[in-house]
Amino acid sequence: MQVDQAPLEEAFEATIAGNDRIEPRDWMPEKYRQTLIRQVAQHAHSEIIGMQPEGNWITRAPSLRRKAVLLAKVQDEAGHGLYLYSATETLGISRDELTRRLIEGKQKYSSIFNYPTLSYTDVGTIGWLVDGAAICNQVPLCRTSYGPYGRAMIRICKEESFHQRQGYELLMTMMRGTDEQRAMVQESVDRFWWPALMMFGPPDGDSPNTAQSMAWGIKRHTNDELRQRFVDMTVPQAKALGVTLPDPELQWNEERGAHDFGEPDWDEFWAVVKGNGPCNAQRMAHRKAAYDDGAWVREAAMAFAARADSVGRD
Amino acid sequence: MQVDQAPLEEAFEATIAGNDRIEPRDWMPEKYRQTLIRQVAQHAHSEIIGMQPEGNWITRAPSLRRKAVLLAKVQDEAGHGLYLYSATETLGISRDELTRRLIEGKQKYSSIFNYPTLSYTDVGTIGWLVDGAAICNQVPLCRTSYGPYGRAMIRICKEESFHQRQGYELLMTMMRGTDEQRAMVQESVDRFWWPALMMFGPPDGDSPNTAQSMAWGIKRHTNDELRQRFVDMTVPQAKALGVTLPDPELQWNEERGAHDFGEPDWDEFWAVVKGNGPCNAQRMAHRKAAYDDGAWVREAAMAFAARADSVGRD
Amino acid sequence: AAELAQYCLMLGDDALIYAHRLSEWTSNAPDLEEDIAIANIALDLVGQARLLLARAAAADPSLVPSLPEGSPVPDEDRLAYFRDAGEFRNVRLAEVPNGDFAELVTRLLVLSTWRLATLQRLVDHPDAVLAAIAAKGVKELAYHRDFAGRWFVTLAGGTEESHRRLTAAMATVWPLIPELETGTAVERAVGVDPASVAPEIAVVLDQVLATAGMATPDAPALAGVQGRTGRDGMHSEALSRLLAEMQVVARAHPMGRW
Amino acid sequence: AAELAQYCLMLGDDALIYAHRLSEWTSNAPDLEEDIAIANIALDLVGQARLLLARAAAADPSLVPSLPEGSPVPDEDRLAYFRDAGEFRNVRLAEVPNGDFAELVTRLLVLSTWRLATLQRLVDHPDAVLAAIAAKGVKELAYHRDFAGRWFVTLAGGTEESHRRLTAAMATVWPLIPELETGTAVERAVGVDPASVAPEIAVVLDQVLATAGMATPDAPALAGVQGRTGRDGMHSEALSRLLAEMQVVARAHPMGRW
Repeated sequence: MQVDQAPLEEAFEATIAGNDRIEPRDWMPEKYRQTLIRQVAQHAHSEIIGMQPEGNWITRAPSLRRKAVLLAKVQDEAGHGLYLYSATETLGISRDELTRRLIEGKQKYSSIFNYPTLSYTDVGTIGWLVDGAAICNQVPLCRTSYGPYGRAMIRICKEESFHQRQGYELLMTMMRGTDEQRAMVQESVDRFWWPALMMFGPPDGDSPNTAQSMAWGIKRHTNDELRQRFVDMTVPQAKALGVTLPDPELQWNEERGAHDFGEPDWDEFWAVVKGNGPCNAQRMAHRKAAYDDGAWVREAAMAFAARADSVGRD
Repeated sequence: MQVDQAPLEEAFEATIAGNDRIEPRDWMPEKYRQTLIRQVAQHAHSEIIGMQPEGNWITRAPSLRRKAVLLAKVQDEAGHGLYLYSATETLGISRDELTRRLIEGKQKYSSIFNYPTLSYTDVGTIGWLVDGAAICNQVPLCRTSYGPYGRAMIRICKEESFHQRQGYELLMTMMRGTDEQRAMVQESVDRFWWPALMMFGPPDGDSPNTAQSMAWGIKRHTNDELRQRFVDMTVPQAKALGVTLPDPELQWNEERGAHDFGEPDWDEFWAVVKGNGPCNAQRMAHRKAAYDDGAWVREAAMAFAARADSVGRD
Repeated sequence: AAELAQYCLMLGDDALIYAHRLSEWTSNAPDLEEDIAIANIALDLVGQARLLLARAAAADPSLVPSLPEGSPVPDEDRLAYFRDAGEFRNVRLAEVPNGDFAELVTRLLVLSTWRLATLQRLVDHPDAVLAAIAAKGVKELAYHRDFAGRWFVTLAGGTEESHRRLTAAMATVWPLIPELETGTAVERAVGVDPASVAPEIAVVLDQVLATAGMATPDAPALAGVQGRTGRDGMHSEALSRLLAEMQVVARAHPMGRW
Repeated sequence: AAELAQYCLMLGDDALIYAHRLSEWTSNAPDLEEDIAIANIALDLVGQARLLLARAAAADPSLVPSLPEGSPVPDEDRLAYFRDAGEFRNVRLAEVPNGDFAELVTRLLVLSTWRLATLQRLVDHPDAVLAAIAAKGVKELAYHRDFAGRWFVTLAGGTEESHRRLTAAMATVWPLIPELETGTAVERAVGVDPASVAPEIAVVLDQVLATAGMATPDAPALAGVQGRTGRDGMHSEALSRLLAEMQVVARAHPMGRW
């Protein structure tokens, strides 16, 4: 029996047009739901996989203060993963199913986490550039059309910008340290600059989903708009820090009132997206091992809860 | 049907009395066989477990030369284990069965390997004191009454005395280094001196098996005789090295023409023998993990050999 | 003051070294909730370690390793990063390598029960700084113990597999308990005599074990070397490996700012 | 001379770093015979590393890290113990963490086939020292390859489990092969162009795989970072951890004698 969807669709479109939120109980087009599941899950997976590159340095943090800061940050990422999985669950899919899709390679996570962290400095650079880019991407998402996602983003953005300041502050402190430390900062920035620019996705011309996502209010700006915003925000920060950004084409364009900059290596981008980056296999193997190793614990907890439940009902 | 054992026993006793070798095909009393299995297996197990405390420092050896020396030494220990398991197999028991007895705690290994190695220096100290004590114990065993055991001991003793010189040379080199290195040598000697003395076993009065083993020519000297020999040999070496042995009672006794020395802590000795030393559980868990992890490889090799064999017979 | 410094070092090193083991769980826990909880516990312990090491340094500056003239490395980090294994004063239970989640739960149950009982008695310590650290720590430890206790009961009553693993974990942890209860002259002189908290720990553990339906393992103490254990600077082989990792970046930059 | 030094560093670092991974197997191999064989291979590679690092130091003393005045640490050890990860020139296949015995066999097969082919061509190198090192190494490598090849065939034709594990091992090792074959300007200028040995390696591996009845994995190359890989000093996350362990004692004693 076919229900007449026309009024439902009309209500949905009106909500979107009014910049109001769609809530879990509201009717929504199936493609909107699927697009959201894909996007929010990918965001959640990114938080979880993103724990690895920085987590790599927790046990080697060079001061107790930095160890505490880093532990707290990686913990926050787990927390973000948790909110985002919860938001995804409101779309009718379980966290366990989402984790399986991640592990089986059916859903993706942000490619930036497929680059290795090669020195402690990378913790600072990730905070500054990667969290910085993430914020540019995410601030507009606080106004995204799906309620639970937008509310999760508000909380996440607040914490991310705290992380970004901490990362920048680490680099700033190191720049006031030894020559060796300054060289480490520059080396790290050289490695992460281009991957950070790639975080905004392919050029608008190669981003087929952007238009629909913008129409639905899931996305608020194009990839290139956000990338430009990030560059303009970051250049003065780099200057204050005293590092060079590794792009000879980077310069202020008076006319545009914005920076011109070079083209990222899109072949590298697509290779990493397709699974062939330096750490894709390692990150997935790590996640899968943790998931598999934890299976007996999750089973024990379920068995225990089931028993307690049946006792409670007696 | 009872075979008349009298002539066999007579021949066995005559061989022992003549200081000749008993060979695998010769008749031997069952208790002699069992005593030998116990002793040779224990010796083999000691070589294998003994790979762990020194192996602990291979990846951290502070010079490439020392790394090569240590790798070669630990490899030699595996080789010794191999000869000794082969010697034990001539008594009618398989290496696999012996390994199982070790892992199940039914056969022992030298208690010295239940002490931890806490600095690279311990590699030198083990060479000097532990291999030194082992040599004192083992040189007489080259003349032991069971042929395969005696012959294995000849080869092993030659290599052990090479190891002992290498260990001593490492300590000597460190003593010519920094103050910190000299302190490390002293600290290590302080830790290993008493356990080395315990390697000769309990005082003769508490060693019930000694008499029978000596009668059978399996053992050639009592525990206390060997311990005295070791102390007399080691004191001048310690002096040449420039370290103090941690025993206030240690002094030359003109009358006896030998050193007097203090009593080891026999309570500690028995606790370690019973399995409660600082590393017993760790050593056994390591051995068991390696054995279990390797099971699929051994099975694959057997399956492959069986298949090759059946093809050969076709 | 020298004894107070030594005592703060003992409590600080317990926290620092066990926090390291806990932090190795990051991104490896059975589920996100546990990952977050374990990181939280590690974070609390790093916080306690910082305060305790700073107090130790203030009470006895001669303890603090010296670095090249002009090094900006603060005292807490000098103590954490520039001492060798033999200078650490933590109990061995804090340093032994991680096992599975059952081992985590069991070790955390024992260590947090012991530390909570100790800190509760230190709340009135004549040294106001130590007393304040203890007061803050008590709240944290109560949560750690609660987390461990709940999981202990869950694993005991979960599946056959979880019960088997918990039993195995107890067999590895229990031999290290006597070391916690033995105590040193320093602890008896300026801190809490571990022997005096042993009965309370026994009561708590008995209670948890009874709720979980687990039997107390009949395990002899893990021996030290010539009677010396962690508090005396005599550790397991694991500590020097742990420190090689923990200290590598800091030691490469004795003049570094972080 | 600077290029020759760089080249010796590449070959020396491959040997040094892979010897470290092999040495981690000590007391952990499936049986005594393999334990002995693996230690033997590690020993050969440590020997090669010593000669190659010494040659690198002699050819370009500016490569050798400086230590405090009067340090007795020899050049080979300064290069091994006092460089940071980014200064190592080994391929990443030498450094990635150990897996199971199938991974050992597969990695050793690939690395020894490649190194043997390379050293065979260096036997006539104009630098007499390098030529002599190569001549000695060729005999050693032939044994390494033989050991790996025999086990490869055995595991392939052993049990279902060993076949499954070997397949998995190949999936992790194969993506690192293209890096071996790419080569750098230095290799092309003063050594053996890896591209020129690639066909020979392919033939040998094809032969072993055919004998074993294993299919060549269809795996894309493991990417570097901005096109840079091990030879350029761009490594995996594993190398800095490996070095933290390998270098810890030596670095604690820059004036030490061993």
